[in-house]
Amino acid sequence: MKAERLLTPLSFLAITAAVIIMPAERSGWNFDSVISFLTAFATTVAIFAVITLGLNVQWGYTGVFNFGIAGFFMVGAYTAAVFTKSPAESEFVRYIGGFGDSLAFLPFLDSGQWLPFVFGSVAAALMAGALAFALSIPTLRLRADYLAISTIGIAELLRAVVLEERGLVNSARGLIGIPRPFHDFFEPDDYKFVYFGIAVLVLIVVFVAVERGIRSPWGRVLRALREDELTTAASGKNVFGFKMQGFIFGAMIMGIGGSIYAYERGSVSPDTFTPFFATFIFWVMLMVGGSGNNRGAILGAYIVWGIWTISLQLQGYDMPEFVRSRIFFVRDLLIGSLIVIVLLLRPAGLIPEERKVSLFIGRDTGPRPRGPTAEPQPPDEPPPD
Amino acid sequence: MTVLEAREVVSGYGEVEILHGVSIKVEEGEIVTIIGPNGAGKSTLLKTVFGLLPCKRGKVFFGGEDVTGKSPQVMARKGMCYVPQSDNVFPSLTVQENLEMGAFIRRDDYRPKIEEVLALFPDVLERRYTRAGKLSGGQRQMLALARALMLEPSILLLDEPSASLAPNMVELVFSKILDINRSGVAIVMVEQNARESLKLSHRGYILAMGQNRLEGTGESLLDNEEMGKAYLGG
Amino acid sequence: MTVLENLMLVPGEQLGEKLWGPWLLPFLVRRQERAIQEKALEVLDFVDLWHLRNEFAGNLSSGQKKLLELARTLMCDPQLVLLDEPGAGVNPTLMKRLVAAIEELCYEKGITFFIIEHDMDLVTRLCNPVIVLGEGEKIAEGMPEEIKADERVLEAYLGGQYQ
Amino acid sequence: MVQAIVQILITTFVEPLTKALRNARERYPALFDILGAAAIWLIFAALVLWAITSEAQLVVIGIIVGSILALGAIGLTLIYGIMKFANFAHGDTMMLGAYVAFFVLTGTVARTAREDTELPWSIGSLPGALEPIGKLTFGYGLIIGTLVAAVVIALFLVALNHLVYRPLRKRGSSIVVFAVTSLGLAMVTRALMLIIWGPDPRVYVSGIHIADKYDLGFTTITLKADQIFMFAVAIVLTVLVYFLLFRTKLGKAMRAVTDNPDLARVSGIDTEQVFTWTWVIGGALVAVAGVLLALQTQLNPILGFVLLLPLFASTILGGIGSPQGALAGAMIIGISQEVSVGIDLSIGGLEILPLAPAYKFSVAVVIMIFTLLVRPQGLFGAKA
Repeated sequence: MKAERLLTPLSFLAITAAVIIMPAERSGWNFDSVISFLTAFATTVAIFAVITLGLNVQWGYTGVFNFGIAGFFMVGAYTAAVFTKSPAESEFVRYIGGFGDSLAFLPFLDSGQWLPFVFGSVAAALMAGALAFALSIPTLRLRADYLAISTIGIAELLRAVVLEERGLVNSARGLIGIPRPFHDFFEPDDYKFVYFGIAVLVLIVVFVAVERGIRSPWGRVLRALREDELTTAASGKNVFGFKMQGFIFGAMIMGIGGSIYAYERGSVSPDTFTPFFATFIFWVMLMVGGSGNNRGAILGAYIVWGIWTISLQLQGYDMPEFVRSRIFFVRDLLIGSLIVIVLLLRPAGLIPEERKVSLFIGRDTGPRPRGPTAEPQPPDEPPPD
Repeated sequence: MTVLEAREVVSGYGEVEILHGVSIKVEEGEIVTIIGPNGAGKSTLLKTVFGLLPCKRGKVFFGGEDVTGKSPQVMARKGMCYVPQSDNVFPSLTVQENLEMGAFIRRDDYRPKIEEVLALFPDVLERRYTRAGKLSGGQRQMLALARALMLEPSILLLDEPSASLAPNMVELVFSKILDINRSGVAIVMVEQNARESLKLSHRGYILAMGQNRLEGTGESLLDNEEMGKAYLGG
Repeated sequence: MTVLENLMLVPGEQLGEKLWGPWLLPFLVRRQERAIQEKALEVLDFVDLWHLRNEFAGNLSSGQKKLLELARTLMCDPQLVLLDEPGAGVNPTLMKRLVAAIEELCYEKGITFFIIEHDMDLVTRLCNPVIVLGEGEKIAEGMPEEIKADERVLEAYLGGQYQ
Repeated sequence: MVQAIVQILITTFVEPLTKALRNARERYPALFDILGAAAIWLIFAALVLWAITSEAQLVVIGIIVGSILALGAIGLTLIYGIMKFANFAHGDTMMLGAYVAFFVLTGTVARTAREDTELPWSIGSLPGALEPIGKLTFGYGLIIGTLVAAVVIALFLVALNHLVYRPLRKRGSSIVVFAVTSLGLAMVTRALMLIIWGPDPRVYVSGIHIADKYDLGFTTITLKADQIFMFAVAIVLTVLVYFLLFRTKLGKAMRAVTDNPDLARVSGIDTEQVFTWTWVIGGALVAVAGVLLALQTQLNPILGFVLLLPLFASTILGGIGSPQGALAGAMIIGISQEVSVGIDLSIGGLEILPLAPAYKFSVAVVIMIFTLLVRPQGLFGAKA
């Protein structure tokens, strides 16, 4: 029992220690490089946590079994890239749109790129939402496993389109040179901290928005239909409508996550959005952290990305060539085994779902409306019939 | 000789307890009917006896042997068969294959037994190579009975054999049950149709609230003043 | 879902059920939530489930679930409540509570009840006009005492030849 | 705002449409059933007719691919029908089977990611093991390798069943947990292949394979002896599985468990034993399918996941739990995929759908989603 309770803080501490000590040791205890490593690490965690929050809305709260996260992630990243980049100039780089500079006709935008950044994220959210809307009509009524297979198929189909349609988004070569928000205002060395701030800000905004939504009557309906669609329908709720809203809301969050990913990297390429990397890892994050819990989703992103990063760090150590050359595959093995072990031994995740009723009222308010009854209530009923 | 005995059985689904100590006894060659209001725990009792639900307290004896907590496979091997209330045939298997599945655990040649069992149910025999999913409700019930007979059981547990059947079919099913019983098989059945079932039973039990309420011979229960109250009321 | 949440789910037209509600108008949503919660707690108190308000509904006994279902119907201020076998699978203690609750609602709040039940005790105690159905037809209608004396009713239940 | 728009969109477009569809489906269930099946069959028939006349070569390749897919899909459909969950690890297991055969044949493993090392002895060093049989490109060594792979994969899956799936089943986990677990196992399997054999593609027999020309009267096709072998193996194994399911006691028990697991248990069928046998049969079939696939294309760890979608498409199209359905579905998917490369839908000089080879697998996805919409129980599925 006690060991159970220690599991969450211990895993958190172990990961934290590893991501600090390993780069420190490798850089010869160079403090600056450790800090910049940690910043990059934390930025990625924040970005992936946003996407995991989107998945949590879909799976953890609405019960929609989406195996096509890669699709929404990719749509978000590409939309943001296309909206903020300047139009294609070279013959070798071809993509549609490129609206980034065309907004310069608005005088107040002339100085910097702060609006295009927000603009790109909003567009990413809208595009991902629109995709979810289009998908939900045929697929959302399907059984959970059919839905999973369909969404994974659609995500792959989208990736095939991106790869194959040369005029669309530069196919396999991807897009580079995506403008990074506020990049011109800061020293290149400091910029990583700024972007970390931006990522965390986005994460906080998304977290608050999701918490508010979930811990409200809206979320209550979602959780109700996740548990029992028939009874929820009997309470006069439009089950399909709410399911669709949850799916679209989650997809929009994934789109936002995709957009800040694109800004952070400065480039996007279809190689990133494979089912194994871009879908599976978010499921691992959510399952490890605990589905149905937003803090769990963030913790899961931290721990899983920590393991991912640490295993990459191992490459720098002195070790036999036959291990070193396979370090990437060992990492896949680790992540794959991790989810199987978690589902076998701790299916609720590190932080299980909370029993909070509503954000707008406390968990337990006030005395009994008609005052306490004469005799104290028995703790529980006698054996039920 | 007592074939089956359940002593103070406590059981239920998961945390919820439904039976709070029920005892029944079945002698060799008897028909015993268990009646009671909805939620009294009749079906739960059958499932617990057959090992489909864990028996939390109490004992089940079969042929003098303690079989508490044994799995359904073991029960079937020992000669106890169970016919669930609904979904009691394999719809995509033919009638013949359904019967073969009934004899799944038999190692010897069961083909003569199929002929023998089918002879008992002429209208199922006619449709021997049709898929069971295409049979009518009454025929399915017959097939389910036939399937349970494939193991030559010494006792048969029937969960509401007359449920959702047309009245003439009910009569037919009950007459078949009587036939089976005459061939020496003890029968325990749970029924809603109290009047008809008690008429053909040797003895009956009335359950309520997961406890024994009344017990006696079929006629005595039918005549009993309290019977009306117990069956109609909780 | 906890018992309390089960009840708070029921009222329709909640502002907070629109996703923008909790984001843009938190104060209004909060006020509405408080009102709904208050009502839910009152209803829970009424059916004597108040002490179980934070329990998961799945962990309740079947009798308590019946009470919860009754409570759910009360959340939308009904004029008429249909109950299908409220007495089935309810133990005597809970049954007393249920009967008391129905009586109070009926006589004090003026809610009409339409109950399908085969427990004669409960029927005699609660219902004024009783309709007896048998084999898809109405056999009798009247006050409980009349019904109990009715030949055909007795026959339909236990079979005339034994009476 | 957005939500309001979505709400309006739902109420004006989606709801009336789905409602009308649902009403129609409720009123004329038989009609919809027939229409759904007929639509799929008709589309397919038209496609085949058109394809045979114009692209006979592609159809033939499609049949070969279809027969390979069929072996994988039969295993998948059995597991899906009996264990009631979508096994996302099936494609990678298929590739693992191909690699095990490769290992048995050549004894090769990767020393580092790009360098190989060979074991001192392997089946390939037996006298004449690599000598081509007749016109085929491989010798009896590969056949031994395939048999060993079938056994190894069957044991591997049985071990996974005992270590992973059975505990999950005991806890009463949902299909979602099973699906995510199997996806995790898919990743583990792929990582194992990458660790042991490295990321580079491999072949069983290198060199140029000569194809024969066959004159069909209206057109000529080229076909390798290996491909005829693949088709024959697939058909023979499918027939064997059919006999197993419909003529043997175990097979009937498997169908019984697919129908109604609870009743099967009540009848005294040991369902855990049936599950084990299902993994054995599915594993053996998928290992053979993997070897055949590697003969047709190459050995490559990443192919496993790519195969998953056509496999699922075949399974769903044919109807879950139905082996003959899986065969028909796999043929339809295989032919459609291959023929799609030849499709050049140009209207009035405007190229609207230049189907590139990369869209091969998208064809499977589109067919699958269409099936789920029109006839979710598939072509051979009995239950609505």
